[in-house]
Amino acid sequence: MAWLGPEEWRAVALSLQVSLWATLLSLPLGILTAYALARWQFPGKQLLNGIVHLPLILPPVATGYLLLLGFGTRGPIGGVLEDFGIVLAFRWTGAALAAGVMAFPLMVRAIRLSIEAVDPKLEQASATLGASPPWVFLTITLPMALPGIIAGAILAFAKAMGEFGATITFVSNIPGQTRTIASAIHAFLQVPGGEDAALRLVLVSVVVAMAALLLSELIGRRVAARVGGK
Amino acid sequence: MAWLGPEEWRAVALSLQVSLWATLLSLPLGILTAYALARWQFPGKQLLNGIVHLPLILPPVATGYLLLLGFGTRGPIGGVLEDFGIVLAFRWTGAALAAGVMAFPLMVRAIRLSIEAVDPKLEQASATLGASPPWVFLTITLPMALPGIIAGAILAFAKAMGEFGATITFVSNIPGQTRTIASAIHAFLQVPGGEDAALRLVLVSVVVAMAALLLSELIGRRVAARVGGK
Amino acid sequence: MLEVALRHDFADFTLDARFEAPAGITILFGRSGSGKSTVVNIAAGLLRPDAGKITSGGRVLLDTRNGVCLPPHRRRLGYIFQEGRLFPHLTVRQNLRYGAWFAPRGAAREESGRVVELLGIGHLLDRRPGALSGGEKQRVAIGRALLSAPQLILADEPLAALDEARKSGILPYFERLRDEVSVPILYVSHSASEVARLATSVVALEAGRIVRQGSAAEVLSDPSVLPAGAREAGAVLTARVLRHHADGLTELAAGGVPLFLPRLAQAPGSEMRLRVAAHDVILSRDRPEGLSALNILPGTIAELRPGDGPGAIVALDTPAGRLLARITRRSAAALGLAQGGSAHAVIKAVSIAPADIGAGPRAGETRDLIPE
Amino acid sequence: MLEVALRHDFADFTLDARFEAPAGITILFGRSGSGKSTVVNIAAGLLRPDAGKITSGGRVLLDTRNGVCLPPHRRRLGYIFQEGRLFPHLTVRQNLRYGAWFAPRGAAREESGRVVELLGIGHLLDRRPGALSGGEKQRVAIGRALLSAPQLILADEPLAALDEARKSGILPYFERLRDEVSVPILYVSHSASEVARLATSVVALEAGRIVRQGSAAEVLSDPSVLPAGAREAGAVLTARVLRHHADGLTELAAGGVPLFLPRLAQAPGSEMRLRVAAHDVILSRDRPEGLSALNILPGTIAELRPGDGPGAIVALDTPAGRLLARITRRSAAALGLAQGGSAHAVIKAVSIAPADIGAGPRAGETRDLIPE
Amino acid sequence: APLAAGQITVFAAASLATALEEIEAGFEAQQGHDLVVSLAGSSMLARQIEHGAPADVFISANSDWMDRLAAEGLIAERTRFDLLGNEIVLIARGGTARRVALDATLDLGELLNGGRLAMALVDAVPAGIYGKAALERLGLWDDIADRVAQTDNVRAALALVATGEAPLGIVYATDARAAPEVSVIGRFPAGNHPPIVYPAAALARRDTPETRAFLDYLRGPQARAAFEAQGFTMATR
Ligand SMILES: Nc1ncnc2c1ncn2[C@@H]1O[C@H](COP(=O)(O)OP(=O)(O)OP(=O)(O)O)[C@@H](O)[C@H]1O
Ligand SMILES: Nc1ncnc2c1ncn2[C@@H]1O[C@H](COP(=O)(O)OP(=O)(O)OP(=O)(O)O)[C@@H](O)[C@H]1O
Ligand code: MOO
Ligand SMILES: [Mg+2]
Ligand SMILES: [Mg+2]
Repeated sequence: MAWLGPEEWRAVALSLQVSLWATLLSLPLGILTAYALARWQFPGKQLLNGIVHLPLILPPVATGYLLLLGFGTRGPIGGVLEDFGIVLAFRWTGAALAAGVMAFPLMVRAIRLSIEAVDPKLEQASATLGASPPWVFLTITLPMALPGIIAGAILAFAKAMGEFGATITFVSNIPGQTRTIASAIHAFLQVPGGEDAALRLVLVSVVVAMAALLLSELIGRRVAARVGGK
Repeated sequence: MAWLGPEEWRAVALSLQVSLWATLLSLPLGILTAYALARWQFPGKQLLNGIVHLPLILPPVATGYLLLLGFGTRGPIGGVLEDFGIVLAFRWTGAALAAGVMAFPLMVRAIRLSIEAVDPKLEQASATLGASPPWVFLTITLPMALPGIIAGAILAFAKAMGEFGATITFVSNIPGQTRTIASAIHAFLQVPGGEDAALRLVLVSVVVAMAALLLSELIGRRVAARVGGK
Repeated sequence: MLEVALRHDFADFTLDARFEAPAGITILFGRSGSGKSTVVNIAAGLLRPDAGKITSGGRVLLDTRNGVCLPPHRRRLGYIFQEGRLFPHLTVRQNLRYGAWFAPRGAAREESGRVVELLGIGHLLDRRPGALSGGEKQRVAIGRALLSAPQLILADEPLAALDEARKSGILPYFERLRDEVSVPILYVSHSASEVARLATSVVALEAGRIVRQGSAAEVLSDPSVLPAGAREAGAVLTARVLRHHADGLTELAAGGVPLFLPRLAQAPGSEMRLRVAAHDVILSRDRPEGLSALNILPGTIAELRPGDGPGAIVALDTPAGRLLARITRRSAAALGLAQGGSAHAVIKAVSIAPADIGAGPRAGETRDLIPE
Repeated sequence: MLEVALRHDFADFTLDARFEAPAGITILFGRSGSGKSTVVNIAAGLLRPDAGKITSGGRVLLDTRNGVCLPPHRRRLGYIFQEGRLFPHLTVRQNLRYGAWFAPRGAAREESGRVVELLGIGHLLDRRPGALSGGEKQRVAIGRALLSAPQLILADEPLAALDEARKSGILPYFERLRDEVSVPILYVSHSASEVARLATSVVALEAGRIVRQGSAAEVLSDPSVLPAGAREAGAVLTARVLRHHADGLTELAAGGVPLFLPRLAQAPGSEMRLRVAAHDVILSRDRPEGLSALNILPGTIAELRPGDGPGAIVALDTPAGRLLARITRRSAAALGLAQGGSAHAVIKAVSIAPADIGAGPRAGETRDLIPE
Repeated sequence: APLAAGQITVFAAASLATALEEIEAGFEAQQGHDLVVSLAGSSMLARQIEHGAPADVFISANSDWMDRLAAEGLIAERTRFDLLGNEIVLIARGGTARRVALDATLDLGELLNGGRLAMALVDAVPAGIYGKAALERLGLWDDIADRVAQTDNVRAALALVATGEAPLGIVYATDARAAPEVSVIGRFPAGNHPPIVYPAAALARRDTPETRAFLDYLRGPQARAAFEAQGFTMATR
């Protein structure tokens, strides 16, 4: 595709990288959170549910600002992480964090529903066969909830591809480092005559996200058929 | 709460108004779309699914820009609407449209899942008792899917409360007309020293959205109990 | 009157059936997979057959040749499903009213108070289906179907999901339906007891084809068309309650002969149907003496049909009607039984299962209204 | 050996039970709601009782006084559920292996080939549960429980969801289990047939309390503890297959007396259990002649117990064992039956239901291995 | 964490995008350093710098944010200078619009004819702040205060006029040149509002030869050509 310049290609590649990592890294936490919300009763459950939904509710810029306060080099968490050599602020890793946080509620909702649909009687059966709770989870709950987990992950990926407000606020818009497709679109829209380039990038992100959605429908259907028997 | 000035209060009231209308007006279309995706087979189904998800995928500013092109006074749709006396540009109605569009994918996903969970056998039973398809839908499918519909609507409401990018692009930021909480937060964050005011508004939107979420869990549980029997 | 003629192909199953169902209960009888539900679902409009024609009381519901296929909601049905399929979000009362809502204005309809009373569900009206037992659910489902002012009632194994006790609680309601409701009822079953007690006429299906059609007595006496073979063979007798004795027995008159059964609920004068399973009948050459069995009926051997196992089916014409006895061929030989010879049937009072005793008009006869 | 002592209160139900289950099958028997599932779920660790102690082969599974309550996965169970509960995302093979995976290294375990063969599921190994029939599912569920190297097998109405044909296909597997597997099996049922065929010992529950405990023959002969009352009363005889006759009958020896039944599958020499339902037995003062019934056993009346209806239960000691007959009181009076008197029991060859005939060691005796 | 030697990261106000693109190419060719330009609103950039963003040079669209960073000691004061000046103008859609005199006699309300005046956020974004100040000075603000549609940034205000949603807008002269659909119908006299300046400075911890070289380059003739091509004026010190 000759119509994308090298800068744009870098943005596309970076977006894919950021979204992929955001999705993969948040998946375990997403599954754990969804499981806790679906199956456990504990004080503060509603609070956890609310916090998970926060990024959906807050203006993305506010979320980005909160991330900057917490995970920036001077933030309490960012400082600790930096001692371990993990720098998030103004790196693509930070873009992944921002995208992951913004996509988290969508992921958790989808996974929670699919976990709630797993029959607890099968989990009991597994326990009577000698499986301890973690094994019950790994061998029964997780595989049975797979269609929803995949759907949730791909939805999160699509959302991460489009995330902009929190990302630019938290990690700025540094070409090759944190300039994702969405940031690039935004930048192009600021420049006189940048509309064409912006449109091209919009197309790219639509195509990628649509492909992801289609894939999720397909995988979901196939896995559901397997889990449902046959 | 003396710590909010009259300007802020107006933003809060406007946000509630915009989100409420956005949710209520998009609900019928959301239910219809969810029903079509859940129960019908038609060519272009995947395309529809993709289009519904677009606002989730595109940077909000891009969505806002597309809305401006389509629904602005000069846009093809906006022009027609204006002939009917419906003006969206620079009005709170336009803010509601933007918020509704942005929240639409979340609403449709939740409702689709709950419609898919309604047993088609009950719908068949209803048909054998003389109910034509629209009546089957109204008397069986809709009430049985109610918990999911409520959850979807409240999620959409929460999302609408936080929407900013598309709103400001489409209807700009006119105090009292289109200046929602999210726009106000954004404006405060642009001025040195505006952090405190921004934080207060963040708190307000968190409280409202959390209350909505809690409500949705409660209603959902109560309705589910009713639908599930007892 | 329901007239059905159908042809339909599934991947490895072909249905090809033509039958008529008069007013009363027509039982579709056959083993699992014989196509019973397929017929009912086509009649309901839930499945469109490759070819066929269905008319109900003269109304054409389906006529593939002329491209007619009414959707379910325009067929004026009352479909009673195996699993009830009550609407969980509505109360029992709302479930019952549901069909009436959609019935045409002027439709002749059952009076809801009468139906509620008939089914004994008056105390359940304000509950939701989730709070009903399996048997109660099914009774409500019957009421719901009745109250939709149907011109055709369909019931697909409405009792299959219930245990014996609940089954026997509901069978009487179907008996009343048969006797008091004037629309044809197409009823799927694979239970000989249900056939014996309920059927006005029976259509026996086997692998998609109709292998036998007739009265309950005719069909049940032919082991070759019974899903479970000879074990289910039996006779259907009709008898009238004479009196209740002090020692807990009820005396019935069957064609002039007395029959003793453990106490029945029905009042003297009531018409009853009894299924006497062939394996519960002992034959004796002479009238036996000193036996604990109370019912000994003399008769003439109408037929002696050897089975494929060690057994044989003997048809004995008694004053009470034709009885079937399943005995071993060895016994038949030892007793020197032969067609035309005479023998006595020995039936224990307690060996007729309660499930096999029902109220109702003569088996195989046309309906005649009996007020209760 | 499993030792159970429990106390548990639900809102309006109290369970208070103490019993022991030796090797072999101990059947928990009782009507719906009597607390059977509650006992099994407590044994499985799925429910924690208010108070109680359970030991299995000396291992303490539960001891509320000392605060011991092993979680299910540490109880070394094989639980066979009514609905199978196979894992739908795993193949049959993977389902079968599932429990073995978690069993302790050194655990004595069944050889999987043998179990697969025992249950006849070799051809299903690569399918998924969704593609199995109800009966096949249940056989796999049994195999899965067996292969988890359990020290206690629990089965909660494992056959209740199956129809008669499938039930009779699976009962023999449980008979084999009882005879070939050395761990105790706690089996919930409310079917007299299952009790008769399977039970090494029976625990009869009624409203949360144990009302009777003993061998199948003892429990089944007492209508007062039977869920369905007198209709289920019957005797359990043990007999040995003598020979198969050319006319399709099988001759068995029961305490020296011959018994004729329609052809059985078992080889001559096999030990059998028969349940003879009390309502299928006719009594005669003198030896009757000219009857089609093949089995006529002389005996002495051990007991004559009037029931609450028109019936009475007569216990007759015959050479084949104690038989029960349910007859009307009117007949008892007419025949002048009295304790100590003699009478003959008349049993038709075909009236013993196939479901009531099973392979197995003497009812109520301790297990003794019979190779097949 | 400092970036690789020879790399200079510039945080610049978004309105400089086009000019900086040209300057980046020229500077890299001349000096051999790698220039990385991160564009966003000045407020966001400033806040990020407060939180440790790896910027070497900051070019703000107004003095306020630079002042704030200076107060926090984050910039090398000695390197700070006012780089550019700009004008704010009144624009309308179409090329044939008549010019108006921007003075106290102007009836903006009539010009708007019921429509909206598009401006950047008047209390938050520099272009909006300047525009509001100018209108206040002219005594026009109170009349049209409730007719103003405020946008996130200047470009969005420009877009509103370009698409015809708003008949008039107030934007930078530089932006107005970029949109062929709009034309300038009035220029606000410079004395009417605080001077529009774009200050530039190196960050305190990055006061290095490389950043100084870049700041010098910004003042040089090639940069001047690029800025002026976009309509900026060079700030006179
Ligand atoms: N949708 C379908 N596609 C393919 N084959 C079907 C379909 N529905 C039914 N069949 C086949 O048609 C045959 C008849 O099925 P049907 O459900 O009518 O039997 P039935 O007599 O009602 O059995 P049961 O007593 O088990 O309910 C079966 O062999 C079944 O496999
Ligand atoms: N979780 C519970 N809460 C309250 N009551 C319960 C609970 N579980 C069971 N019960 C009550 O305990 C009693 C015994 O129930 P249980 O399931 O053990 O009976 P069962 O003998 O297994 O019956 P069935 O043959 O119907 O399975 C019933 O009255 C039931 O209502
Ligand atoms: O150049 Mo700005 O900071 O977007 O007005
Ligand atoms: Mg069927
Ligand atoms: Mg139970």
